[in-house]
Amino acid sequence: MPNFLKAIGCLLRRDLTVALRRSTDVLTPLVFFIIVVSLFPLGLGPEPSVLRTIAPGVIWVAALLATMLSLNRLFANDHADGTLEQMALSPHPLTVLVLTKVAAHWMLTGLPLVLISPLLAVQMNLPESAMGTLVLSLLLGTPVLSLLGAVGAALTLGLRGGGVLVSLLVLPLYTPVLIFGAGAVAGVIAGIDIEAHFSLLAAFLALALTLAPWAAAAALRVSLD
Amino acid sequence: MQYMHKYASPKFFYTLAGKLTPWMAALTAVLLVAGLYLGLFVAPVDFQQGESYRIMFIHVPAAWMSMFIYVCMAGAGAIALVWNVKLFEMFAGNCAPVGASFTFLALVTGSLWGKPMWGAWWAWDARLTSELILFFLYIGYMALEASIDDPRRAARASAILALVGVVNIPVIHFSVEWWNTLHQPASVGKVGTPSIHPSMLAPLLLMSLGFTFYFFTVALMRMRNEILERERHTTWVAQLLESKS
Amino acid sequence: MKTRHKRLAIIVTGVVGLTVAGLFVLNAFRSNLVFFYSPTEVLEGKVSVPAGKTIRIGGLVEKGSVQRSPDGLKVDFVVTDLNKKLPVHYEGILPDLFREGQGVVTQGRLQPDNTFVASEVLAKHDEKYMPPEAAQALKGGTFTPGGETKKP
Amino acid sequence: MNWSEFIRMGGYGFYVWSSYGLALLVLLLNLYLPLRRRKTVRRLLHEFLRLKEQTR
Amino acid sequence: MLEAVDLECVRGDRPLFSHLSFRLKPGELMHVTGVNGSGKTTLLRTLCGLTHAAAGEVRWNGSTIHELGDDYRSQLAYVGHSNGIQGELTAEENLRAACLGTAADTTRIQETLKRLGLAPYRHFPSKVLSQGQKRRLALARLAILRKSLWILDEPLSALDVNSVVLMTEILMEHLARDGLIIMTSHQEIDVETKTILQIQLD
Repeated sequence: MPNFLKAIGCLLRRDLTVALRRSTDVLTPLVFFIIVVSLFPLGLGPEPSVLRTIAPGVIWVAALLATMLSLNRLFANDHADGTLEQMALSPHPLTVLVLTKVAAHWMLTGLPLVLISPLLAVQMNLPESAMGTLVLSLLLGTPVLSLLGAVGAALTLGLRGGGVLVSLLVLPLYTPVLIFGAGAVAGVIAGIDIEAHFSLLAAFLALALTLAPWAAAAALRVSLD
Repeated sequence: MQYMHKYASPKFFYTLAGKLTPWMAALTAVLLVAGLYLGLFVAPVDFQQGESYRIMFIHVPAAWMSMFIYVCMAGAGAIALVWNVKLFEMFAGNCAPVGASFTFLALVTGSLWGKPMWGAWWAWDARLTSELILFFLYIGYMALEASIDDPRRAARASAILALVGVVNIPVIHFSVEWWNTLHQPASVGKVGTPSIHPSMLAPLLLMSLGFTFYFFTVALMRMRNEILERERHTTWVAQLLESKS
Repeated sequence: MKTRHKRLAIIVTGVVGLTVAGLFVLNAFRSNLVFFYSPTEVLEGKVSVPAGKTIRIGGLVEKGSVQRSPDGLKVDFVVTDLNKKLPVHYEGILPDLFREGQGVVTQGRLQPDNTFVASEVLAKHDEKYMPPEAAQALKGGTFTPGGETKKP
Repeated sequence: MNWSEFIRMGGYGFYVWSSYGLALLVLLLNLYLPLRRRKTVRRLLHEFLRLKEQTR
Repeated sequence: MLEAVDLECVRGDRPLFSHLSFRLKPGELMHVTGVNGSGKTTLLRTLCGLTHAAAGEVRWNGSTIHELGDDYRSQLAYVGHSNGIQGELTAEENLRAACLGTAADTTRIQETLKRLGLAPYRHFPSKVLSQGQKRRLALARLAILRKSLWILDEPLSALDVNSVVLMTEILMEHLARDGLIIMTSHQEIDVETKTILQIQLD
């Protein structure tokens, strides 16, 4: 169905254009990510072995928080100006449109985080051997963060105190990704086999890809009611 | 479906729940007293942990209930979402505070048990951590429900959240196998030979059953309040209140 | 696209997604996830432990290996997985369940001389709950837990 | 049956009894809250219906 | 043909209206009036399928709109209180995005913008437009999308006299093409048509 694919392309292009014209929105989470990670050496002292031990956890937690920060951009603007309403009334399945929006969101938040992470890894004295694992774990994990975040963002749409509420709803759901994402990096430093970690991260991604757009679309319909 | 709507009508349910509650409360009391008697006076001392294992009779049923109530909540939420039944919405919403308090109880008694047994008030093992996450999920559920003004919208939004969260329940269940941690593997769930002595299993099951009936009693009481409040525009509520006063 | 076809598409994607997730989980179970290492893994170099990194060692406290200092705060014992033995040194209060022959998880650093300095000792109690006389009987081989007691 | 022994719980009295006490507290609180709510709701509804009668 | 059967809408605990039934045939316009808070917007959103009705159902050509789902939405164009215009995008980009890839040929977009007096702003971001211009841009969607059922919530608000006349023309063209219109408006509308259904909510 070419119509259907055209719609996806059109929406993706629209979201990317809007975001690039508001470039501060895109840059804020990225800068936040860098600042948070840079604060840890200041708080803990620059001891390389200490930094190396905490690096996987710190970078992953910072990525979680940066994603949280960007979630309100996912639907809130479109909700405020009524575009979301129009999207819910379009003849295409809302689930697919939501998935497209999440993809755009990931390209503008998750992907930059992945790309900048080697720099932070150097800052935190992470051994070079762990660099690839860090990037790969973030590459598998950040889409899950965007997908689960979309459910939270859709549920809290237009509520007072939505920003704080969304972290309350979404952060507990992020824990498995955090455990296995940071665990993979820590594991490769300790020299153990981390195939299982990546396997589980991939399983989470498959599960989130299947269920989250559906839940987010249902939540959007409730929020628009 | 039409039968369901008829028997799930708030008016019918209000009277039914009113008749049922005292019996459920009595059953709860009997079960809990029997469980406490067997657990505190009859069950012998554990060969390893001494008397401290008696915390199990509170801790384990509370942990079971915390998960059971979450599943109930998600199930009722799903029914309410699909068939648009008001009664199940109310049931789901009223599960949350009771479930959260059982989760809290499981966490604190786990900590009180952990101190003498592991040497630490808290250990970051799989089960305790999952229970903590479950507690956060309950808090999030209640916060979301509280921040939406329209009760029907609130019920549907939080039902979706509960369904997303229920994916976490299997994570809790299998976390023992996944992480292979400090906490003991499940004692009763194992197929084949239960590794808990019958004299200790009996009070455990009685307490669990008592907690279950306690939960249903409290949920019915809460639902009756909510029905009255939400149906205040209807004539049957007016008639009911007039006949009472 | 007909509504019926759409429903079919939803079901198909759902099944495919869940199957893929399930396959990954199965794969994860096949390769094992570890929470702590055994003495064999550490001593035979199956895991490379960088010096100074905190790790967890799990195993049994070897019978007769526990030596306490006069003030009772310093303890030396041996953790074994019935294959290799790892001497552990610890300063601090031991949990009640710490017993010879019982499971234990210690957290600390491996020293260059293949001894272990623990910063924390956590007892790992097993899943059996039974009265002392039953445990006694179990050791004598006359009692098996659970329903089998009823057998003549 | 020795009561002081029973209270001592083999030295674990504090942990055991605080667990049971907390459980009792939680159970009673969960019972008390709906009972209080019931009173409030009834009072509110009487008021609501009375005012509705008057405005009619 | 759009039908409402025994429709009942509730906002919060407050019942808005109940037992509302009507039938709207092609070429007919329905004008919904009523005081503030009487449920005009809720009725319109219920007819779109955005809001759930507490009881009763909405039918399109005999099947309920929830059964039809996307098939119903492919016949429907809605302009609500919010214009649905993204301020960062230009007028043309906004219209293209509204079509989501279907039937967005450039000439038609240009013609429509010209007719509504928005052609000079074609390449400006929409945030520079005035309230009335934004409203016109939202209504331009109707002309582009070519749907048969138009549901319009206060389409004439913020429009000047000339625009109102222009809009009335567009509405009449749609009715002449056997389209259906449901709208709310505080102004009197002088649309000459076979039938105007008036519904008064209180």
